[in-house]
Amino acid sequence: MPKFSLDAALVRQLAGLLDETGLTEIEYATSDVRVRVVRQGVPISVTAPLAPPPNAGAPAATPAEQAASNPDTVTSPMVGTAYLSPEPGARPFVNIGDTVRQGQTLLIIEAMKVMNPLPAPKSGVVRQIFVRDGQPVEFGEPLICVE
Amino acid sequence: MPKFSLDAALVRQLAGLLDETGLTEIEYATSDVRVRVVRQGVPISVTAPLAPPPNAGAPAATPAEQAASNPDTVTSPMVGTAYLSPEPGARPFVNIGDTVRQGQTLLIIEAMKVMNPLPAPKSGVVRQIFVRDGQPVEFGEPLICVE
Amino acid sequence: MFEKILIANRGEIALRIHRACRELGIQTVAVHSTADADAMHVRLADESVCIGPPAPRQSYLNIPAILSAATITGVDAIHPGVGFLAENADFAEMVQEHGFTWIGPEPEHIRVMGDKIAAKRKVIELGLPTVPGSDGPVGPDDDVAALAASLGYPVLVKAAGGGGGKGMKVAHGPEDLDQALSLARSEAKAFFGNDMVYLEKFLGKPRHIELQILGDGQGGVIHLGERDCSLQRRHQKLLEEAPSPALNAEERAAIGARALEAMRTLGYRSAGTLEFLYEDGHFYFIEMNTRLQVEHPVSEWITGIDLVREQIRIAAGGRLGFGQEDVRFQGHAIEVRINAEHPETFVPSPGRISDYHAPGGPGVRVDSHLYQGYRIPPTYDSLVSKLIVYGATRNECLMRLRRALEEYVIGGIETTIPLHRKLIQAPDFLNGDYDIHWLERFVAGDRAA
Amino acid sequence: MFEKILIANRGEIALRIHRACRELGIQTVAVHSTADADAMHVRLADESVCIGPPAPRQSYLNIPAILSAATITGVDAIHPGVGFLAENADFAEMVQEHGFTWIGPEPEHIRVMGDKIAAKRKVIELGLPTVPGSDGPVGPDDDVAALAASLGYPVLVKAAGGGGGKGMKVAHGPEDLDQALSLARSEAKAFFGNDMVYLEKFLGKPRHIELQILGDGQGGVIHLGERDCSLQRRHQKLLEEAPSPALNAEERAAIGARALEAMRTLGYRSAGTLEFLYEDGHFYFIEMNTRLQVEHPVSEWITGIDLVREQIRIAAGGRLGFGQEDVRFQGHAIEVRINAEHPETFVPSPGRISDYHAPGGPGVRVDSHLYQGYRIPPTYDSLVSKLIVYGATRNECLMRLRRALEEYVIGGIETTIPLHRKLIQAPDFLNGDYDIHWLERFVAGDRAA
Repeated sequence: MPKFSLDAALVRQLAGLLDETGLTEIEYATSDVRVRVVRQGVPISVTAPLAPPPNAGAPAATPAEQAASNPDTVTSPMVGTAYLSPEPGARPFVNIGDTVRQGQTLLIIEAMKVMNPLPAPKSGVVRQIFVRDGQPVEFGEPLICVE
Repeated sequence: MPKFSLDAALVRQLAGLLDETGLTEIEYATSDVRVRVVRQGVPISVTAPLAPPPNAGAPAATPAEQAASNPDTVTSPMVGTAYLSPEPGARPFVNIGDTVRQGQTLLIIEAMKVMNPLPAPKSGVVRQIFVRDGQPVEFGEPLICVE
Repeated sequence: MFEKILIANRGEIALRIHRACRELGIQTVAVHSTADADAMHVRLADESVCIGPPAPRQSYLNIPAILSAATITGVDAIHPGVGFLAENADFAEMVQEHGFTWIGPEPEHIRVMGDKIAAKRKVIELGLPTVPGSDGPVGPDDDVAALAASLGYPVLVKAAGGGGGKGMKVAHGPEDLDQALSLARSEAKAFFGNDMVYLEKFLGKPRHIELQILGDGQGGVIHLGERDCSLQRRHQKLLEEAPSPALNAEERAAIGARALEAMRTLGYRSAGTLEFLYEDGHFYFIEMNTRLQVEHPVSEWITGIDLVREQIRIAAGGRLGFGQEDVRFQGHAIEVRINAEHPETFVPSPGRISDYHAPGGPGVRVDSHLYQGYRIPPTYDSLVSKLIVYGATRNECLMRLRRALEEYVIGGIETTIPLHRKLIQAPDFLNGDYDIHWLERFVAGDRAA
Repeated sequence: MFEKILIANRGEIALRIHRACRELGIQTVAVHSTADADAMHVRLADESVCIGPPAPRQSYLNIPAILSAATITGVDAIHPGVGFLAENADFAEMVQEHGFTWIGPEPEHIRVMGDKIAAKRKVIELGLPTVPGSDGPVGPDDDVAALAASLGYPVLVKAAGGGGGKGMKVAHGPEDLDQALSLARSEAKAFFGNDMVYLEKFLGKPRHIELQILGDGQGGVIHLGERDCSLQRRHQKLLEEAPSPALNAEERAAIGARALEAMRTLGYRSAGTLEFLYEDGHFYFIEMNTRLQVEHPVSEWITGIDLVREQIRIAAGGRLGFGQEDVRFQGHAIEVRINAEHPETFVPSPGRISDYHAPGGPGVRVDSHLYQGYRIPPTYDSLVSKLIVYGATRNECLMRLRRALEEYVIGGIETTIPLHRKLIQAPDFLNGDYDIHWLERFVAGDRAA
């Protein structure tokens, strides 16, 4: 009988992913092995010092959080104002459904009066645009989804 | 039929991983074996306002609590001082192993300079005496066990 | 000084006394019912003794149990706190007879002030103003009209046997007097089987203003200024402030001087409070509380005097060591009482505290026995926290109160925090323009809204 | 007055500034790194903006990000807090160039005081006492013996390029001087490749005493008395008190008058601190911090002046409105710094707060961003709470500190609370008998024991 070999590193890696993603459970199976890790409900007290925010208790991540954790989502690299077109009244850099090449400008972030073009990190199709023209954005805010 | 062989070391290793990673559950399966370990979160916060008392975390009740919840235990009906004999130097009212009748005096509680005899609530055999002669007792403190 | 004090109370006030003892290097003994075994003051005390089951009569009002606990723990003195046995003169005497020091006034003073009629007679003798009225029932032969005129309208006709608003009629002028008399008499006859009535000056919109007294029983007496406790619902204070927005320095000094004179004559010892109704610049004594009060922290903050520490020092034979001229009034303080009650229906809300976070930062004091995971027993009163804030001016104090209420989190139960958050928006309150009826109307309007 | 302020900081100081803003009716914008999304000040702020990843250079030190956040939220002013960009004169200028008000001193004053040599030259010009020494490197031709004699022994020979104790030698008398010079020169040569040395008066057991300054930049300047910050470990303050147990009223008035004169000449605006070494009745300027300090609450408590509120008022163009004669010093205050560190090894201890309960009751202030369930990120400094206590006397204050430390619960991480509990038992500390080296010895002795 083959000796059971526990892959502790795999468990640790999954535990790390729980932390990173805010999940409470991960089950991972291949034809050979199946691993499930659980971390019980993050205690409500995490949100103690304030009256619970409107979405408190909702176990699911907010849409913004979901979008931000999607690897296809391009998030803002800086605080600033997002512009979808090169100048007021001009046509937008990209529209939903457009095919873009890696490096093509998706939008502009203005910060400190400097216009910073945001290039597409990979080629693909624009599936979603999360921001409006002229909208202030913070660091890490989801901007656009390119699949 | 093959004997079931428990891999205790594996369970211990998974339990260690629970501690290390802060997980509450790990399930791990291969084609041959499936193991699931769970630790329910003991809410430490119940004892928050003080440094944990010496026995904090011990899930079992203290001996005094166990004794107090035993229906054969006679607890103190008042705060005061327990005396095991009618006067200093006299023989005690009862000894361990004695058979007592219902209503027979088991000991005296002095409160406010008044001697209050404590009668046996039922007939039986004295199994344990929890207090020493002259010991201060609080309300509800276990005094004697009559089975 | 004492080495060990027994605290014959529970909740936030027991914790308050524990803190004062620790700061004087005195050991504490907590006595508690079975329902309070996990209470904060029990956990912090040096020793604790369970004195009985949850029912107060069998625990916190159980005199033999408390004295036995004092005996077996060998304490020097007993502090009764607020409520329970704090104004029980017999208990005070028994404490002394058993050889312990009573941290409170002379039992004789507790007794006389505990009887409404004796208290009124006593303070008149001591020169304090009371609500003027007929000295006894007015009969058919008395010149009621002349008496009413001398009291000044409006006057109140009150059934001698009465209570609860029954058999009470207001005459706003001489033309109303006969009708008020006959209505009150017939109601009194119908409800109490006795048609005797009193006459009393009627106060339409008084404020509740009280004066904090501290005496050493050796000739030293000071007052710590007044507290305005007009914000009441069903005679329960919800918010207290010092100084009163209605008083000026002359009025404060005048009533203070009369009170000091009275208390010096009485030879009063320990902390005490003279409660007055106040209307149109006049004070009318209603009662004296011969104990610490729940709202004592506001007076502590504007004077810098620690009342519980002083009570203990004085009980140990200490003198005040300073006079009224040394008492400096500085800034403004407000206490809000946070009760475990629904903020609109006031239905009690005992239960487990799932989240607890007290406000911090400058000018904020929290006296509370709550902690995360604590279970509020349903047996006792609903006061679970006192939030006290201080500011250099009343406006600063109000702004700080607002910010502290924003920070305060008590989860798992209902509390009156939302009511206080609304109160702090009310223009009348912000302007200091309220009397003892104001809060009832505010709460009623709020619920109708 | 401002309508909205951006707080360019994190942790307890960001919360402190938020509280001051709320009490002035000003809205707050919190900027934070991704590691601080759940931080207390972020949750309490009216608005929040994530400005970058955890690394301070990319977030709290990221000037473009902070200015962009100010732009998109439309704030009137920026408060830099303590640390990070608080003493960055370029940042202060950029804030102003972008049309925001800088809540702090003139950039020019930040700049001059940020340069040790320029600062020393400046304050000498302003008439403040500094550590006497050679004006520059002493060469082989200088009459070092005469200079040393004029400074008074002991004297310190110091490598010009040096630091960290290397190339520093003490000469206790003329007989040691030659050897000290040659040793320091050869060490300086070995370590810094430059054998130039300075001469300076050596202070063997100085106290660190600093003076809190507040100016309005319009001629009004006051000081809030001194703080004694001698209890340091590796130049990190662990406990501060005001007033200093070592100073008397004359010394306080004398150094205060010199400092006021200097600051008035400088035209200093906002809060600032003059740091001195103090030995044998003499003060020696070491540096000026042109910002709020962590330990500002002790000065606030003994004077009743809210420093953050005043910073904001002054930045908005307000005048002080009172003079030094109106500043009354009352009572005693102590701050203890509670760090997320092992109390004996001082190893940082970030992690999740499993239990949190702050002390309450009279005379206790807690400035902390902790809450139960909060996770302290490993990225930033370890200060997690400031416990500040007040008493009418130093002894009352010490007793209250002891009691408050008994009550404070922070679970899930290691903190310096146990160290403070030991400190409060140490006779030297209780007697106020300590210098800047005392705590290092206490900690070392403690670990050896």
